[in-house]
Amino acid sequence: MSIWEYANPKKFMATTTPIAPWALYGSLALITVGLCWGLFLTPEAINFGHSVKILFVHVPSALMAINAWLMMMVASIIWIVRRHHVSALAAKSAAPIGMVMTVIALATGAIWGQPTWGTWWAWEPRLTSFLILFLFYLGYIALWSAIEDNDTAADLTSVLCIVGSLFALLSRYAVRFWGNGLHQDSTFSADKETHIDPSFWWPSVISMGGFVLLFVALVLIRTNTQIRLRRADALEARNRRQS
Amino acid sequence: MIALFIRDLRLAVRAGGGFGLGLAFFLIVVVLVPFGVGPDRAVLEPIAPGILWVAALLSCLLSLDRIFALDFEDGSLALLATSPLPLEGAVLAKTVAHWVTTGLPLTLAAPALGILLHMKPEAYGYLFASLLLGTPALSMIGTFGAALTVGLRRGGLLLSLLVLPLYVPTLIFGAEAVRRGAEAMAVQTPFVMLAGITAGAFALLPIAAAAALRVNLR
Amino acid sequence: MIDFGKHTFHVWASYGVTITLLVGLVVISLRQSTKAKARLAEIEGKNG
Amino acid sequence: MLRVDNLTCARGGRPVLSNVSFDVPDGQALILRGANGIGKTTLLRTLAGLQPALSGDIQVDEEDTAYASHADGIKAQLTVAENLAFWADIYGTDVPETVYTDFDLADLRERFAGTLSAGQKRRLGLGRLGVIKRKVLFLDEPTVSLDRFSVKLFANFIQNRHLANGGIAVIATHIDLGLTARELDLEPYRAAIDDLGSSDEAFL
Repeated sequence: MSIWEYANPKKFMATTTPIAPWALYGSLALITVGLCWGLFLTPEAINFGHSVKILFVHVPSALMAINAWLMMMVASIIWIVRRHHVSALAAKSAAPIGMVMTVIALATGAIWGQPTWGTWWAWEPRLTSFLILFLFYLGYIALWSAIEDNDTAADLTSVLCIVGSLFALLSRYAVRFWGNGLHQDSTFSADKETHIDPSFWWPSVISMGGFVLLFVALVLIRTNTQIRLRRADALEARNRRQS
Repeated sequence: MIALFIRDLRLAVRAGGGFGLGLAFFLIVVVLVPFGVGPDRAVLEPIAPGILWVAALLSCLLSLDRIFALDFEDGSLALLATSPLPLEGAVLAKTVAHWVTTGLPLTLAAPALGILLHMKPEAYGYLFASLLLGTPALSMIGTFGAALTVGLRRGGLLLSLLVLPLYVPTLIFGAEAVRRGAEAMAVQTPFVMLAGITAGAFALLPIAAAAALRVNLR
Repeated sequence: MIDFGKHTFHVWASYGVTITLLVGLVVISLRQSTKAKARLAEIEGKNG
Repeated sequence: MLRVDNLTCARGGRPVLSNVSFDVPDGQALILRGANGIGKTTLLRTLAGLQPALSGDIQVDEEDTAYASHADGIKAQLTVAENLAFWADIYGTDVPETVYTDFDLADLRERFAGTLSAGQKRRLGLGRLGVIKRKVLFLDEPTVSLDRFSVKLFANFIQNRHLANGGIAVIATHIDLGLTARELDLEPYRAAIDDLGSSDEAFL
């Protein structure tokens, strides 16, 4: 049975509906364990003190914000090539999750940097590129809600997502180029390659796993919701025609 | 394609006030800034390139939704879609027409307005060059946004939301090129990137815009 | 409240923001899901 | 020759007409009849390539088709001559004098299209067909807002100028054009209520 079998909405819903709750509660458990472990059982970092604990939420949310958009881009390409409704609806469902992850990444990044920069917001290249990513998510979700016809909406949002991905990549480098241009090299950038010594390793892996699982679970739940709404609309339309 | 370009120019001149609309808005924005920021030279001079670029960007944004809306309503777009002229060609003609009526006048007027903002004398050449290179990209990206939102009610607001993030790279490299030029620093990178974005936009976006138009004409 | 040295506020603030946003997202998603299930069940019930 | 076999076309993701089949040899016209909303416009738009068919096949030389709907794409700020010249440039042809006589536009030549009456605008819209010289025409209610005399002009143009030179025309209209042409009633092709093929079907 090829993977495209799952493109059939009814089959997708049948197979994923039982899994979704497990994934959701599993992810919440993982996140709770990861964060508690990180909060209470890890020592102070050498020169950052306890603020290093913010990384346990900032790094996963930042990674998920970017991966959510990549997932939406892949789903958009699948929709344009193979016209599978599930992938279009999955992209539509993933957008709000990606946006929330971006907001979390922005907030925690700003809080993380506050002691170093002395202000709550600094136009630091990394944070600014998340701000731009947030605008991309906003535009994408707004386009979905502005179009009534489902297929047209799926097509146009897919085109926007693909073109947007190229410009998001471009913005990332433009912002890095522009950030240095300000001659104010931020002393510390919340860089994912920060060297994490062993005692921090486990909690961050667990919370990262939790975030990924949460994203998958929420995408499954929200996609099934979209499928149910589409099915309800289709049934209603048919009943109206038959009566 | 040339026929469509000439027709659009003629229509712009006769009906929509043509060159005036974008230019007037550009002037207003640039004149307003000192009232907001204060007339102090020390404040205005460093930010002059940025203001002129943001004002140019907003003026482009202003006239985007008229690119396809009129032709969509009176059926010309459907007739063009069924004509021998490929939609990609029509999109290109429309983009260049939009640039000539909006981007070009801005580029020519910007140095004059630089004086209002006490801009550094060295920056004028770079300002003109960066706008000349950058505004076509603004028109092309804007036309793509207009193709996405043609036919939608309240499309104008949505169009600005979609196009704004796409404008960021051009704005950054454009303004940066002028700023570095004014401080006699190396300007190759921003100019090369600016030209790269414009070239890339003209290569890729007509195809995406034509695809969006076909979807909206369905 | 457990003291995290001079960054106590920062740590709790970032965790607070994260948890409220995540919980909010989960709750909204679940509520939308149950609403959709109810609507679908009602329509499927109507025409057998 | 235009050949269509078991074409199914959709509107808003729903099939409206299914298994439509007909042939129109050169020099012939086909009049589409049917109640409003049956799908005449959808069929013509699908034939013209403006929207994809759900299934079925259309055999015609793409390069030689043209479409015209009641939204006739006339620019109010251009004169009649400029409007026609524009379409001539797009199609790579020139504006023959016969267009002005066929559609009684001679005295309106320099008038701005915005100042024309609905009937005159309609004649200008149809004048475009004379300019673009395309073999296969898909016309959606071309005679709307035309008076009796102008309808005669249009029928005359189609009969003597278009069909006589081996052209093909598929026309959706409610009135009798006085053309010697086959009529096709679309009622039997109306799509069944839950006909398959629509985008909703994947969810039912």
